[in-house]
Amino acid sequence: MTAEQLIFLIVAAVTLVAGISVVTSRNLIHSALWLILTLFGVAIFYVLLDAGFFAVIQVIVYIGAIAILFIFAAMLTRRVMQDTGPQTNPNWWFGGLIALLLFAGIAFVLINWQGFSSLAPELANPSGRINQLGLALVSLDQYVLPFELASVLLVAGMIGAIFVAGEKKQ
Amino acid sequence: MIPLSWYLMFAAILFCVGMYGVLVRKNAIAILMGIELMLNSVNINLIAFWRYRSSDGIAGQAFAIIVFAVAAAEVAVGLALIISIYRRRSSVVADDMNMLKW
Amino acid sequence: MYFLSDPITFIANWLGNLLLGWGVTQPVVTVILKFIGAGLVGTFGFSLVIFTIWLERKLYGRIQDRLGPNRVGPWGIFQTFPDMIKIFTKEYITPVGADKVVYNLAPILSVSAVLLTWAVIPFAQTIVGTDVNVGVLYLVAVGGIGALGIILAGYSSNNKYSLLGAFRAVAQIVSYEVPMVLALLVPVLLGRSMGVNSLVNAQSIWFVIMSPIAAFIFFTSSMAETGRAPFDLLEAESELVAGYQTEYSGLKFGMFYVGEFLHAFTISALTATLFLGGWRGPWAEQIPILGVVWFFLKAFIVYFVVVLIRISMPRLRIDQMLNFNWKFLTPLALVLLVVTSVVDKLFYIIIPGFNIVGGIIPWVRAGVHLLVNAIIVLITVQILKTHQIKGLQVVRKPRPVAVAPEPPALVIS
Amino acid sequence: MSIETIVWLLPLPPLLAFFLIVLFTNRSKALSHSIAIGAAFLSWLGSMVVFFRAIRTEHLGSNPFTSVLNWLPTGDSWFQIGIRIDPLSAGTLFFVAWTVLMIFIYSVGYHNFGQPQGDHDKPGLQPHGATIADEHGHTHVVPSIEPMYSRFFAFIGLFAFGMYTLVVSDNLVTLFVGWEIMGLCSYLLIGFWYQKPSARAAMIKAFLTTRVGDVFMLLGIAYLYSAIGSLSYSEIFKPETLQKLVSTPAIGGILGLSAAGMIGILLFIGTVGKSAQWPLHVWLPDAMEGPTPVSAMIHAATMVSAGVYMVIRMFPLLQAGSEGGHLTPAMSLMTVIGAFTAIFAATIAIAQNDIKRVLAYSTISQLGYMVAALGIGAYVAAAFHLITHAFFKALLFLGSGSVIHGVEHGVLHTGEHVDPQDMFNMGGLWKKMPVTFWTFLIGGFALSGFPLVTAGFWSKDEILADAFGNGHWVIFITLALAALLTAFYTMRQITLTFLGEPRTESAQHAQETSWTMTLPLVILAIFAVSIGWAGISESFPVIGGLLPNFVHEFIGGTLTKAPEILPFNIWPLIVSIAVALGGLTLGWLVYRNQKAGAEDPLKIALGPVHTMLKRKYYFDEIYNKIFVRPAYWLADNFTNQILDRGIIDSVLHFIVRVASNVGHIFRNYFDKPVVNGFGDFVGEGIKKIGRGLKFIQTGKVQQYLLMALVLAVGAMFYFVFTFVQH
Repeated sequence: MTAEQLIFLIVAAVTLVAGISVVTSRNLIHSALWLILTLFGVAIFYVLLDAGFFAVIQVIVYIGAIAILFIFAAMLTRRVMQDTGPQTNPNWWFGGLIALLLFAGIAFVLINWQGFSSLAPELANPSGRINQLGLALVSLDQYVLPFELASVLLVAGMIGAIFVAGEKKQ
Repeated sequence: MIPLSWYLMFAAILFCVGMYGVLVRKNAIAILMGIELMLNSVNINLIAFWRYRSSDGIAGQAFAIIVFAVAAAEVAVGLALIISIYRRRSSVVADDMNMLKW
Repeated sequence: MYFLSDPITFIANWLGNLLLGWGVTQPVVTVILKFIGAGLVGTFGFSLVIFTIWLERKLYGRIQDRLGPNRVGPWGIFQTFPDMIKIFTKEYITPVGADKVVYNLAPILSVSAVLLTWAVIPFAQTIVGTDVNVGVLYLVAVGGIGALGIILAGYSSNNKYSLLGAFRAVAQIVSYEVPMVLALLVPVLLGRSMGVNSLVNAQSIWFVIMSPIAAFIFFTSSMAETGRAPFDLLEAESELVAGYQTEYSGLKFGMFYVGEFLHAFTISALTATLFLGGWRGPWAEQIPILGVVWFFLKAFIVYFVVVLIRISMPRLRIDQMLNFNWKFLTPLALVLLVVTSVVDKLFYIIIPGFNIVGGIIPWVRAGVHLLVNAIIVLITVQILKTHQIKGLQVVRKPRPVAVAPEPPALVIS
Repeated sequence: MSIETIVWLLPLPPLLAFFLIVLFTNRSKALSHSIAIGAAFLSWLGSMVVFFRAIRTEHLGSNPFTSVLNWLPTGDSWFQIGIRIDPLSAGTLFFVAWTVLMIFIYSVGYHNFGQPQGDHDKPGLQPHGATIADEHGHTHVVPSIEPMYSRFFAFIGLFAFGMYTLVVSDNLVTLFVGWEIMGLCSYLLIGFWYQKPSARAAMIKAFLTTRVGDVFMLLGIAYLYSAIGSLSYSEIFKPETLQKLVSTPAIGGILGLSAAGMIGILLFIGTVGKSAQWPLHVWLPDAMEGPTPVSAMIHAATMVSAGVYMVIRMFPLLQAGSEGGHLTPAMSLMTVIGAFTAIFAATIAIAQNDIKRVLAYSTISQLGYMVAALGIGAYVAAAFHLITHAFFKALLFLGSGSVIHGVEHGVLHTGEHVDPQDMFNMGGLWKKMPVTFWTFLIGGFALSGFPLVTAGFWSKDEILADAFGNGHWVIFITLALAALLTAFYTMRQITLTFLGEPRTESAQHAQETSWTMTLPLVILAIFAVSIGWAGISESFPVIGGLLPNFVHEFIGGTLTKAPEILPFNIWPLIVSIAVALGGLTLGWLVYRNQKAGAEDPLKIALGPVHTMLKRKYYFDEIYNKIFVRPAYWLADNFTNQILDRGIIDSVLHFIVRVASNVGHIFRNYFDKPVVNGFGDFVGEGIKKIGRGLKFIQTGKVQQYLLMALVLAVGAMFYFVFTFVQH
């Protein structure tokens, strides 16, 4: 059990607990906070996977923006009555069963996959990764199209959100 | 060293928890949170596969970036919709929104 | 490594060898050293606050033509200690119906956000927290967490005013984050790297000279980020009592208070590192400790400007503040970013054309960038002027004026 | 301008005049008539140039002025049309040009150019005079101008074009084109006053009867073309083609005729129709409904003579196969019809009261003369008589027109309601209209063949001499009798109209017509006299050698072998002189003192025969019974009732019934059950399925997700168990 594995297990446990509580907590704001904790966990995982850039991006994008959005949404749509009743719809157990089945299926597939327990190869010039990623995202023969599409998507999302949720001043 | 399997299993579990949240939670915003969890697990998978299988290439990371962008846009639009529905129907429960036009 | 020139690394190496001596494996040693380093930086941060609080209150007094704290210790330098003691002893009151977990979590978050930035700021060439190659992005991320803390405080204190205050604060912070990030990109562009330390190394010519506008935008938007000075809408006494801090008392309130002051000093430190060349100064490479001196000198100069602005500027209305951001800062930042990147690219394409001596190329580049920035300033001023004039042209109907009757025409004709 | 181009251009001016008048200038009367007369003058000038050039060329017969154009592509070769001026066409061109020009000038006066607009004259009716007030204030009625003045000139212009094309053409097709255009113009001009019902009936009658003749003629032309592949004269009159035609038997071998005979007869029937010979003569007297210049030009000078011209042109074809004097079947048919028509028309003419009808019948009889002359082989005599007849017959008609005009003037003056054309209302006009009288007298004497002086004598004498010379006794006697009757009715006409006392008030006030009408009369009179001297045969007793027998050797030249000159014989001469003088004196004696309102002495003498003659042997009634009635019957009850309603309609009704039944069956047993049924089945089926699946659409988002997930997991397990196994 190297230090790294130890850290992995601790963080994994914490994140999973947070994940489960996101799904099961009664208070919406609490589930938002648990979500933030899970996102932190995921960020740490990225660090473990030697993708520091992604960890920071994860923090900025998810925690910095999306989590806050969730909290905003939770507050805007808060009404006392809502938080009391059972937070799950009637046939919740069926959902759980299906989720478990899904997990079993995925696990089965993964276990049978030959590369399942391969170990991490040595990472060449870790510092140049960001440069390489940046170039890949903008160079024509690689990923410029999805990158541009993503930007268009973001703009469209923004405009859409403003239009849909904006106060119609009649 | 941490084998790839750990990451994959962790991601799978997280994915299923998110799935459960989406299927089961009554509140629309909780459903969105479930979706966020699922997207994050997908991202972990991507980065894990990048790191363990093809760390010389850049495909994994590029796709992770795209997933980030899509997730952000999805949440923004999702929440906007939910808020506008809430404003009209003063309810955020997913089951109440069962008509295309009201 | 000579002790005098670079004491901290000297001590660090000495300690490392000591631990190795005790048979601790290398990775564990680095971990321990990292922890010690972090601890040092944290306590250093808080101690700085004590000094800056005194400095600020002294400056307030002097500017408002009064003495400022002078009772406790010579010139009142120990005044902050009684304040601290007072705050420590205050009673914790948690409001009824408050969400306890979140209520207690909020102050921790907002202070930790500010402290986290110090991990990245380099005091001297060798003395730096951790040299992360995505340092600048890290700064932005941490700024985000600060916003989170405020919102949780506002929510959890189960008080309408604090909720409103929190919303306003977050709106302000989130919207000012945009121009700040864009302005941050300019030094990254010029320095060709995201690591804060490599940026400082690249600053043979201070970036403030290369692009003063970026410095201005970064400075103002980070000021707004802290919620002080002209933008201190968050706890505008007249309107929202103390904003999101109303329900807090005792040490939690102290946490917020310290967080705020530290945040003010942090932005001046950031401005210093990113735009004024951080620890760069004569002989800084040779004697790292000298770098620290230069760094703190610059930081305090910028801090002085911050305090000056805080005292002299009147408070902005919320629509003015938002308009200023969305209608002036963000477009300006976008234009600046685009223009500098294009000019920089063109510069490196055209420069081989002129056979200039290698040495002065950076100076020429700086000159070009300065020129471009000047042009942008002129244009923005011109636009503002035209906008301004339009504003003024509201012509009111002339009011009737009493006029004396003309003298009767001459009788001669 | 070579002579050929002039000949090409001869027909053009009248056509241009026609179009100009019709399209542009029919508004102004002065401009229209000047255009028409100008065109006629141009053609006249061209034909005079051509005629004098033709006279001067040697052996025109063998090398005529010809030029040919490719008109229609017939397979690899071209169907060619062209112009051909040989002695015969030169002669015809001469008299056509003169008569057409004279008639154009005459019709200006005839239609009262310059007179005021009629009070209530309607286009399509004869002008009824206009009341004007002279300087003294009292009003009197003056003849009014013809409302459709320029229209008249347009039509006669078109007619002139038709005539010229016929004369100058070198093949049967353009001849036939000219022939048809003249037919059309005669139709248009007879019915000029189309508001008169009698005019309308006359124009249709004229057109249809000539049409009957034309059909046979066209058959002849077609047969000729199919036989020898070309229609131009130069081709037809080659000896070997004639030989070929004679040798090949006619299709159908009717009466054992040869091809030449068959074609000859068919073409001759066309002439019978056109020149109003015996069976198809009924239309000519009725054609008198048209204005007098029309009757003069069409029914005296040009159109009817065109028929004879065509037969003369085709003489070599008709004569082909006759050895020596023996007549070919076509020629014998012509002689019979020609002689019979001559005597038949003459008998009717003596019983007519209308001045123009007398002349119409005299034209029929004279044409009969020419046909008979051609039948017995007297080629030159027939052509000579054709030319002289054209002149004096045009003169007589125009004279009668001027007489009618004068009497009408009197009628308008006195306001009497009397028919200006009836001879018994005239009398004693010689004092009122001296010029018309003298020219009419010359024309009459030329017609009746007054010896030595008039042209008529010389041409008729030629025919009688030939008949006598070639030993055709029967023909000689009938023609002599016809000549006697001709002299008699001419003198009857002259004495009734001019001599004696004026029998009616209007005759009392008749006036001489204007110069535009009398000038043509004088010119034609000159020709009526002088043209004769060109044809005196050398062997004539006293004056034989004085003038060269120009007509004989010039016109004779058209035939490849010139006809031989008969030795002079005194008997035919004596007979013709006796007949002429006898008829004249007889006519004068009978009608010398005819009183107003008195009976016609001839009617008293002949009694019932006279009424039969007056009623034109009831031919109109006979034709009406034989042809018109059955045609109507055929049209009405046969084709309409039996054929159309009976058979066709019933068949159609039957088909309709069958179709509707079939449709009904289709509708009820196939369309409804099968097609609609299937459609409904599909519709209902889908609706049921839809209803079946409705429960899935709950509207709850998460249930959809659940369903999707269940399927996904199922697919995954399937995938896992099948593929991942190995």
